[in-house]
Amino acid sequence: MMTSIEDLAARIPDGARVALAPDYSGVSMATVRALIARGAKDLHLIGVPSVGFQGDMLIGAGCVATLEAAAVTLDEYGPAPQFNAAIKAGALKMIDGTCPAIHAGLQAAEKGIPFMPVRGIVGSDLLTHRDDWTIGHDPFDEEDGPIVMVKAIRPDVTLIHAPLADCHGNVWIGVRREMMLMAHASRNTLVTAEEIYDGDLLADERLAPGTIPGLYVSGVAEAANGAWPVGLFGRYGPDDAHLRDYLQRARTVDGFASYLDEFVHAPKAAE
Amino acid sequence: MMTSIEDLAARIPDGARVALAPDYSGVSMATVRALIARGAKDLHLIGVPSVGFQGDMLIGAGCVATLEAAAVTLDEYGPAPQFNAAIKAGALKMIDGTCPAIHAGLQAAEKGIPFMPVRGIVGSDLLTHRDDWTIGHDPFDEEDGPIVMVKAIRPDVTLIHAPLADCHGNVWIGVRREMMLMAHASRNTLVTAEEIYDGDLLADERLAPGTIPGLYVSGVAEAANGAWPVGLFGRYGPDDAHLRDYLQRARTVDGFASYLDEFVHAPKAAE
Amino acid sequence: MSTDFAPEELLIATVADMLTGLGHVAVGAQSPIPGTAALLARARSGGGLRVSMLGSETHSPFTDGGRELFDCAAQGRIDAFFLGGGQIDGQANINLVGIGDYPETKVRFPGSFGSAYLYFLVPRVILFREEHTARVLVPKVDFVSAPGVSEENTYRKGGPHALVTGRCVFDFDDAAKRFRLQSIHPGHTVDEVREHTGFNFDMPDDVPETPAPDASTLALLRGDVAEAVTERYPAFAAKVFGTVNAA
Amino acid sequence: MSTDFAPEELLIATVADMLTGLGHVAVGAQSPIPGTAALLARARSGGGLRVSMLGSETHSPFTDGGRELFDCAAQGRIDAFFLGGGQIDGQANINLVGIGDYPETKVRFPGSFGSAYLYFLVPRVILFREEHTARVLVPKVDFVSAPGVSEENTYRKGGPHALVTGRCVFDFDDAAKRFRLQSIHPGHTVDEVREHTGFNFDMPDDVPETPAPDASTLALLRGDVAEAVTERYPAFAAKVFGTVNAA
Repeated sequence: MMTSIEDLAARIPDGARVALAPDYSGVSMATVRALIARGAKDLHLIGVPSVGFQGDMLIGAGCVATLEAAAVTLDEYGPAPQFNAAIKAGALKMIDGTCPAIHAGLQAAEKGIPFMPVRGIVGSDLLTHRDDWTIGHDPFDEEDGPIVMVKAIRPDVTLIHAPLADCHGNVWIGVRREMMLMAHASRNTLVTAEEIYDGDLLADERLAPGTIPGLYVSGVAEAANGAWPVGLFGRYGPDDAHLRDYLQRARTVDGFASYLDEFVHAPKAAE
Repeated sequence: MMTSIEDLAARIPDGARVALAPDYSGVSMATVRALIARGAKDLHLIGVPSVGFQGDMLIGAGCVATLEAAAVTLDEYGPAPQFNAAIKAGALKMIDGTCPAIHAGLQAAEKGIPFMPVRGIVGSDLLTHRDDWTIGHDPFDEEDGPIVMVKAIRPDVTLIHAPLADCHGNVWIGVRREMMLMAHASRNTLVTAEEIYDGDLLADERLAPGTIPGLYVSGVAEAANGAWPVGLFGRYGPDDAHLRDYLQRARTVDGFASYLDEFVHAPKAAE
Repeated sequence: MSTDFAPEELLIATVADMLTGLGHVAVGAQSPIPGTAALLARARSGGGLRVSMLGSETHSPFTDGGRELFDCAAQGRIDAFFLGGGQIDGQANINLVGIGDYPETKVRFPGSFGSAYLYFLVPRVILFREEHTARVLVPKVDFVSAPGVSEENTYRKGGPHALVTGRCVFDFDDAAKRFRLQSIHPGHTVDEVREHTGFNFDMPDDVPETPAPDASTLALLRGDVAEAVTERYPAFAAKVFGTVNAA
Repeated sequence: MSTDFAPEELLIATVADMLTGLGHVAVGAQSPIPGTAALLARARSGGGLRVSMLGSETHSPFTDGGRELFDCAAQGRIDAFFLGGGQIDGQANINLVGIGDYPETKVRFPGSFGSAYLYFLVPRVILFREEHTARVLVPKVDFVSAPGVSEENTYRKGGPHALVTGRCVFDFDDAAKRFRLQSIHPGHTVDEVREHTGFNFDMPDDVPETPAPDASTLALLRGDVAEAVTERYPAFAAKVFGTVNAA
């Protein structure tokens, strides 16, 4: 169960469908850097429901073929530069969704059902571009209008960062339960944790309710500050100066390359 | 928000669809006694997914018109005597279900969708007797076989007992999250709590993940030992001698009446 | 008198008035003015209004992960929400995806978020976009993230209530399926609104001025509300109210 | 030799053998023998087998409420489960609802629980019913809580693997859709099994005896496993192993 960050990155194969949490949840930037360092290719990222810096970096580094999300957002830092550049260059297949449909697709996978009805969406142009969404009807009320059905979303891997994990693979995520859903819906879940908890998270009645059982988890690596430069809920905020520097550099090809050199390749080479 | 057990019972009107937790979860026996004392009638109980002693007592006391559940079980104590007597007498409409279909129906209500697909069930005689279950198909795979669709289950009231609640209506249920689903799916949630927590349960990062937000809760009453004679997870076990006495008495009409006199009507009259 | 308050304070007070009497208002990420308006409405409600701010660690009441806001809306437990748009058109369609012929967008926006859903399920959706230009308020959006109106047999419990911009307030007329100019902010004119609005809209003969916040509203706003908003939007609170986050 | 172990110990060892090599076994409520068998299989697996016991506060790995077991099974994460039945018939249909013409049942059982679902989704479902009588093992159940076999186009990832009773072990033959007598417990006979079984079944010419648990199995069972089972089933553990719950 316990392994290294590099091993986690090695266990996300090229072409894998990888579920990622948004920046306000648990973001394993440590593993994202290791994925870039190993030259991951053709990933299909699934933002649950959006992606932030990790998406922008992976896209810029050429690791991503497809991105499925309700949004790509760096929140107050403004538009995502490498995402926008890739869209402009036609270098990225974007599957635009909406938050509740992504949650519903994952819940369908969680329940092992092929699809799930979702409210709203009818009349949105999103629907026209999705062959994994369709219009159906309530079988109990013929009079009822159209209802959208979304196909189950079953990621190969969920990659997240959490405040605590134990050696049994139990992972404490507190109230950030989109990560619970992701773990249930995915074949494998790989986790970096701020701290390794000495004991069994499921044995503490106050920790267990916020814990993903080890049953769903296939690898855990310790990574203090593993969400940096993004923040981790309840632990630390984003590194504002670093992110502004990233934003500045990521506007150009050379600037982005210099960022990767400094923060991805150089630390790796120095090991 | 804070009120009395009698007021909770008064806020469950005759004919209400009431969701109840199983005996290993959070059972508000204190309110069940108050419901019997106030002479509640025509209740439609929904076991999530089964009911135990509270169901047997309410049925025996004549409070129940309809019971929807995957099972009625007193676990190791044996068959539920008043339930069995009511079935034999044709005095109870029983809607037989299966655990995951009850959860799915509540999840449909939680999501505001009219129905939810559920695996399995095809070929079970349960299906023949349910007009709120039907067979459908996966719209994304015409080749796929039949799949059962269950109609949303939206209870009027969820009635539960929990270890902790605060004055904002936040209710700590730990890992017993069927009660979270019940609260989300129901119009109102009424709660007795072992203890009133002095503070805000949502403000503690270790308590919040196991907490039903006050948003869903319409009334809380303090009830120390409120699950008695049934147990409460993590707090106390069942009162074995008392339950065996109940089982003995509940085999006969007179015995059951003497039980109610002693434990429901007499304490009420003594107030 | 119109110099006694900041433009943001007018917008906050205007939006807050639209929340009077409601039970639960949710506010999305990156919404300092709607968020502050919700907190102001809460302060005036005497405990009657619940405010859920996404991305806030102290104002979020949710414990079921990212899906809970959406489930909660579908349960009918959220009375008002705010949406914006890179483009908004005269039928209240909103575009959060991009300009140009999708998927080959010339300008890409972040994405639709939950708009395609919440617009249908929250009874009172207030469109808020401070930038009031013909670039934003267009005759027809290039991509409908979420439609302003739906056919009659569509399950739709909510939709556009009003559009608040830096220049004016539009009401949305459900029957006519058009915006109607309700008031113009102090210092702005009908002609200016017309010039910077790409879609046609209705208007009364005499368009009133958006009411200025009164003294007690401003006092509340600059006191308790400013303090409450500082946790979530420190930069905004510092700029508008001069507050400093003690945390 | 057959007097060296209790009848329950034979059943436990027999069921445990059916769990060899699996990754995750779940055990429902009120299942002391299957539960003990799962704990024995876990003890022998060298950490390879995970056991989830419903209603146990120390052996349950679930944190998503009552639905998680079912979701987990549908995800393909549970390899074996146990079902019983007030009636079980020769096509492995099980009846947990009642005897008679439903809904006017003459004898009412507790209800179907999750059987109508788990029987389809868990690859190896072991039917366990200690009472082996013609009252239980019937030609055709009065009510099908969960069918033993399904039509070909049915989504079915699992089904009956074996039926273990107090007298014998039946395998289920998927192709023939019938039970086949696999072994008879020491002290019992084929004629006796035939007499007390209401349905027809196949059998080899020579029916072997159910293997007795060996010394190392009994040692493990009476040691660590007995201790582990005492938390969940104190009365059962005390009766079979003479253990006392220290808690």
